[in-house]
Amino acid sequence: MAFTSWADFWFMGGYALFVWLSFGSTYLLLLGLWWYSKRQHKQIQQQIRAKAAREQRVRQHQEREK
Amino acid sequence: MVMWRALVQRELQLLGRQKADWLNPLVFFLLVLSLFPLGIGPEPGMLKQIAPGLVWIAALLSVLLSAERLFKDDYRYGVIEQLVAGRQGLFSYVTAKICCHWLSTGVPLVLVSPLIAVLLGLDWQSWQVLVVTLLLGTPVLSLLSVLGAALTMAADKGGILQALIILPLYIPLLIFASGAMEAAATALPYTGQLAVLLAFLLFALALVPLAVRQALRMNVG
Amino acid sequence: MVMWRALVQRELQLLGRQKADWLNPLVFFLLVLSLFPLGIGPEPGMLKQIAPGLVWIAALLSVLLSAERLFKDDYRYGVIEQLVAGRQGLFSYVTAKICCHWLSTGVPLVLVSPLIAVLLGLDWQSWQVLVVTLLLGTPVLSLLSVLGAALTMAADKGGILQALIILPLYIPLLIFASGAMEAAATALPYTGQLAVLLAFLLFALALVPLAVRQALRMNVG
Amino acid sequence: MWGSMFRWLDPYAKPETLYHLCGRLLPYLMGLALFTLLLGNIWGLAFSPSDYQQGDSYRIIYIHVPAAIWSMGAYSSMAIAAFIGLVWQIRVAQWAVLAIAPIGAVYTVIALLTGAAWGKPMWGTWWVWDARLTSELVLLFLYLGVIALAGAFSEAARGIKVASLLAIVGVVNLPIIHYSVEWWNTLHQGATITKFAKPSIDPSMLWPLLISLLGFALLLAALTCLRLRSQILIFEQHRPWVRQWVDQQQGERG
Amino acid sequence: MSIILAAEALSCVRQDRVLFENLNFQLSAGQVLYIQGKNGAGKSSLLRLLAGLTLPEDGQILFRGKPLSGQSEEFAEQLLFIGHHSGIHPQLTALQNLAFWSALSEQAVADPYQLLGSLGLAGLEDIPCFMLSAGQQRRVSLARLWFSTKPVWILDEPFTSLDQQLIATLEQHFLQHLAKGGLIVLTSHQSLSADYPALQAIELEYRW
Amino acid sequence: MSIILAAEALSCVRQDRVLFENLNFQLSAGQVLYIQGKNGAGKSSLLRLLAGLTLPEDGQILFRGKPLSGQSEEFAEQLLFIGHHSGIHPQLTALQNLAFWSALSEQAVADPYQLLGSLGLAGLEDIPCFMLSAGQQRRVSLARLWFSTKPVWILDEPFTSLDQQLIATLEQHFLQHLAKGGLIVLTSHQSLSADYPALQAIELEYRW
Ligand code: HEM
Ligand SMILES: Nc1ncnc2c1ncn2[C@@H]1O[C@H](COP(=O)(O)OP(=O)(O)OP(=O)(O)O)[C@@H](O)[C@H]1O
Ligand SMILES: Nc1ncnc2c1ncn2[C@@H]1O[C@H](COP(=O)(O)OP(=O)(O)OP(=O)(O)O)[C@@H](O)[C@H]1O
Ligand SMILES: [Mg+2]
Ligand SMILES: [Mg+2]
Repeated sequence: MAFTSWADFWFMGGYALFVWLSFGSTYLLLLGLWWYSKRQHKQIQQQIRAKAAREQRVRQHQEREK
Repeated sequence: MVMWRALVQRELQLLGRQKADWLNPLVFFLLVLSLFPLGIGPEPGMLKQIAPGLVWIAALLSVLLSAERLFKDDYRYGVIEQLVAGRQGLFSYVTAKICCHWLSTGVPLVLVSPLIAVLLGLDWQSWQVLVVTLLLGTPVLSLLSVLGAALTMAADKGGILQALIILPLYIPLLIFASGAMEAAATALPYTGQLAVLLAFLLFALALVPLAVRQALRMNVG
Repeated sequence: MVMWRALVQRELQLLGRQKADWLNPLVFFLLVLSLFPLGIGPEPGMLKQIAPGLVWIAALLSVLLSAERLFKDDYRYGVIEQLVAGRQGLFSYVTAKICCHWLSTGVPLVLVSPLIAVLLGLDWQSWQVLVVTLLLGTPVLSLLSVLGAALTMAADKGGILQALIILPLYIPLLIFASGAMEAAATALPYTGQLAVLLAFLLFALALVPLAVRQALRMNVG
Repeated sequence: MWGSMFRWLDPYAKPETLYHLCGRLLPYLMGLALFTLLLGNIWGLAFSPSDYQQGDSYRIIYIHVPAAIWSMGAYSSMAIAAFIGLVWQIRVAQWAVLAIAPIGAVYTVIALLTGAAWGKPMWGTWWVWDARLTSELVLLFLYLGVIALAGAFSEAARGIKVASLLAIVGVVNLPIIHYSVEWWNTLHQGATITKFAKPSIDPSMLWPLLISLLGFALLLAALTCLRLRSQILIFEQHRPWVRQWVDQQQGERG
Repeated sequence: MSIILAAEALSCVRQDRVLFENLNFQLSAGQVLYIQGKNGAGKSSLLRLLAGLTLPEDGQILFRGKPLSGQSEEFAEQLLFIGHHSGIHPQLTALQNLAFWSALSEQAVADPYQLLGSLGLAGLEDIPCFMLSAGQQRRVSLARLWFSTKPVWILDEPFTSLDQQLIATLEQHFLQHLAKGGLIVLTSHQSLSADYPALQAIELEYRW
Repeated sequence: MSIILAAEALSCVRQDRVLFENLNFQLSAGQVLYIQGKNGAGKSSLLRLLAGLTLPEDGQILFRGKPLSGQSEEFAEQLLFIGHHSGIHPQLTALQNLAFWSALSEQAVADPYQLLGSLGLAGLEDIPCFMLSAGQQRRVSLARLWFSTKPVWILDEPFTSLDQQLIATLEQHFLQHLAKGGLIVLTSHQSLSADYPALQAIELEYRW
């Protein structure tokens, strides 16, 4: 352990702003990317389901026309 | 009013589909700004000194270029032709176009202005003046660019003809806007320049939509 | 060779009919250059100092914008589609396009360079270097711009997407070209920068036409 | 010859196989990535000694350097995928381009942000227009260009191909970033760890850095797996197996 | 029956070439004017004149007995013009294009899905139009005819790219419009197959 | 007679929608393939596949018995493709457009004035094409068929905008091409009226 106390650790030898800004924004960005990619994957599955449902509707529509 | 709402909605739908139409000018603006330190050399003192001019020239170019395609598609696919034949909707169509153009190019420039301030090393006071000049000036830029786009709609010569027509009209704007920022940087009063910008804005607001409508009619006839 | 001659001839006919295609970039170049003294303030000392960068940024923007429409018409009217289906003429078509683009934008810039020297107060020596860098650099600008135009041909997003894509690739060119001019202005040796420019040119000349052909094919497929 | 050399890869180039392979690899990769990343960063933040010159601000190195190096690494892998996709017409390689681009862009933003946050205490300014910094910014623009170009087309498949071409052309920027510190005299640090023969850094600082480097690499792989799955679904959505799989997913969830 | 649209001694010049001279006709409610002629005879030019997009070289157009020039606004309010170009923005979906035109003509579309479905575009309502085939795009453009209440229709080659079935549907719709007192001016290189109650045909000659 | 162009189990997907599946045909010299179908059935998509502009989702195209993918250059040399768009630059004159296409296909036009004259464009040879009417532009584009020596023609709705007389001329020219051992693939919504020696018709169904 390079620091004597938690306060010391958070203080980072006077560079707290820069160090925590860097680490904070990095993890925020990475989490954001992870969340975005996950959501995209889910949305695509939803779209595929919606499309299948729509095709079914159109087919029913056409059969009724006939 | 209902009609106008529907027209604005259509423009917003188009902007939603063609995100590049408003994202790209923004990125272009930032790119042009970052070209200067590369080409001119990165000494902060000099950069700070020429920053007002740079920001305004870059803003002008990006708004100008983004307007270029504004009417092209509608013209090519016969929308404008049919609008002119039907008359009554034309004016609403023009004002909707102008509003949405400003929303999609002027407003984003104002929003990224803090970033510009960091890149070019502007101080707090200069940034405030920058925001005010952008708020007053970008609507004028939009109005003039839309006029240029309408005039060159059928000419099919690309954005550069439009630039030639409109740039001379931009020059007074450029002078007063960068003048205000320079004055602020040297702690001189700058309300005079801002008043002039405001006058430009009101004047353009009154005349340009009519001129645009006329330009569209002529281009179809 | 006969085919290539006929293709070049067609491009020249198009340039003859659409004079704006080569006149406008030139005027745009001069206009942008004259915006700077207006926006930045006309002190000669500062202008001279930033002149190399300015000239190159203006050249870059005008070549870039002039390339935008290069393939649009041919694409829209189905020419490229049919060329790709027929294969063998495509490469000649690409090289003819590139040549004529340089002839119509790069060469005029070199020709007006004395005027620029007067406008920005360059001395004899700097002007010479300017001409050499323009001669070496504008072909690279043309090559890259044509590549940008080919990539974005079917994208239907206007010139700004092309700018976004190609500007990053221009940056090395900008740095070395304005570097050479700055070195000359301060009486330092500048052959190193010129050699790098030459290397860029040869590299681009070897690769870009192939990439353009590929881009056209993909845009149709 | 090329054909036979890569024959063993063929089954993995089949979208369905690859989709399920990625799905199976994902948890392991993600777990490993998180573990190494946290290990390296906590070690670096709390346990390694502070620098005699830079004090504790040097700890930014544990994200700055991995992010910077892998922003370039991601670009190279994207360009390689693009090349394979275009030359041998392997579609999954083309899709990988779009999978990697946003990750690379985020890594680049991280490198820029952390660099800026490090530059303020060290050089007294958030940003200077020096060659290393500028070329890294250009890398960001290249990523954005690839993403924008891919999205600019009506037919997504066409957009990907064109964007792949751009990705390949943009490779010229990589050596510029890497050698910028040698070619121009800049503020930015020269090579310290990449000089393998004689690293000019203390081992107690080096170990956490290497572990963080590994962490960022694993994270890149994990995110690529995740995003590639989405791409496969997008481009294969008319296939029966996709329909079946999606239905099955819904069925399992109830 | 009163005459709604009439031409008096109309002539048209393009590129210093006289396309037609001294053209006269009179159209009242329920009538079709079918303009024929070879390629380049001047059919489209005539339609653009009638729609008020260009001015005639000589002669005049009368709307309800008075010259068009004095009442172009009133005429425009009664007019639906579709030229060679479809007036469809390719980036917008069929629904969005319909909404645009219905807002401009201030005529609401009761059920756009149903309308598009009846034109054979079921399932393609919310796809950008550039992804439609040539004929499908044309169908979106013509959908306007189904909700428009304007009496005067001027249509330049409305049958281009359409398949036989849709041409038949369209002609049935023409008949309905005429029965309601509408009036149609159209050109086509294909012959009309429905049974029009009052059809005037004008054959323009290709003059050089 | 040997088979020149053939399709084996061809299928095409657009927007995740299967347009056609398992399509087979065989074409030898002197034959016409006439593709019919409703708007949006996939006719244009099929022609673009055959022209090598896009790749089929499944199945393959055979040229002289061998898969197209291995010999696309050879095939392209034998091919003349005209799609929905005419391939005419509107800023160039008819003559200049002809010169461009003849240079590209390395086939000289003996007397372009005479050729354009015979297509009814006498006097319009040196006017920029955007000043021509819709049908006249189409004629300039089709002029290529008169000097081309390529055996395989792929034409998407060649009759659009043409008047009846030119359609007849064009069909006569088709017959000549077939008699010389050529091969034509075309789509049209108008029925063919000439008497073709060997006509294969394919009807694509609109599937949704
Ligand atoms: C916005 C500012 C900065 C940017 C864009 C940036 C960018 C980069 C890049 C791209 C690399 C990877 C180079 C390679 O692998 O070839 C790198 C490495 C590195 N950076 Fe930065 N940097 C920035 C600021 C800083 C600052 C302020 C420091 C420290 C004072 C720093 C220290 C380092 C170190 C030590 C390395 C590792 C060098 C090596 O071993 O190769 N950077 N940086
Ligand atoms: N650029 C495109 N992108 C995506 N889908 C398309 C595109 N063009 C056409 N399609 C789809 O493919 C289907 C077939 O189109 P295609 O152009 O082949 O039809 P077609 O038979 O030629 O019709 P038409 O008679 O109207 O010309 C259409 O239903 C359309 O939805
Ligand atoms: N934009 C234009 N500028 C100048 N002249 C034109 C223009 N458009 C057409 N013309 C000329 O006017 C004549 C008539 O054109 P128009 O488009 O009216 O013919 P059309 O009867 O509609 O033919 P088509 O059946 O081919 O559509 C043409 O011969 C052409 O030379
Ligand atoms: Mg016409
Ligand atoms: Mg079609």
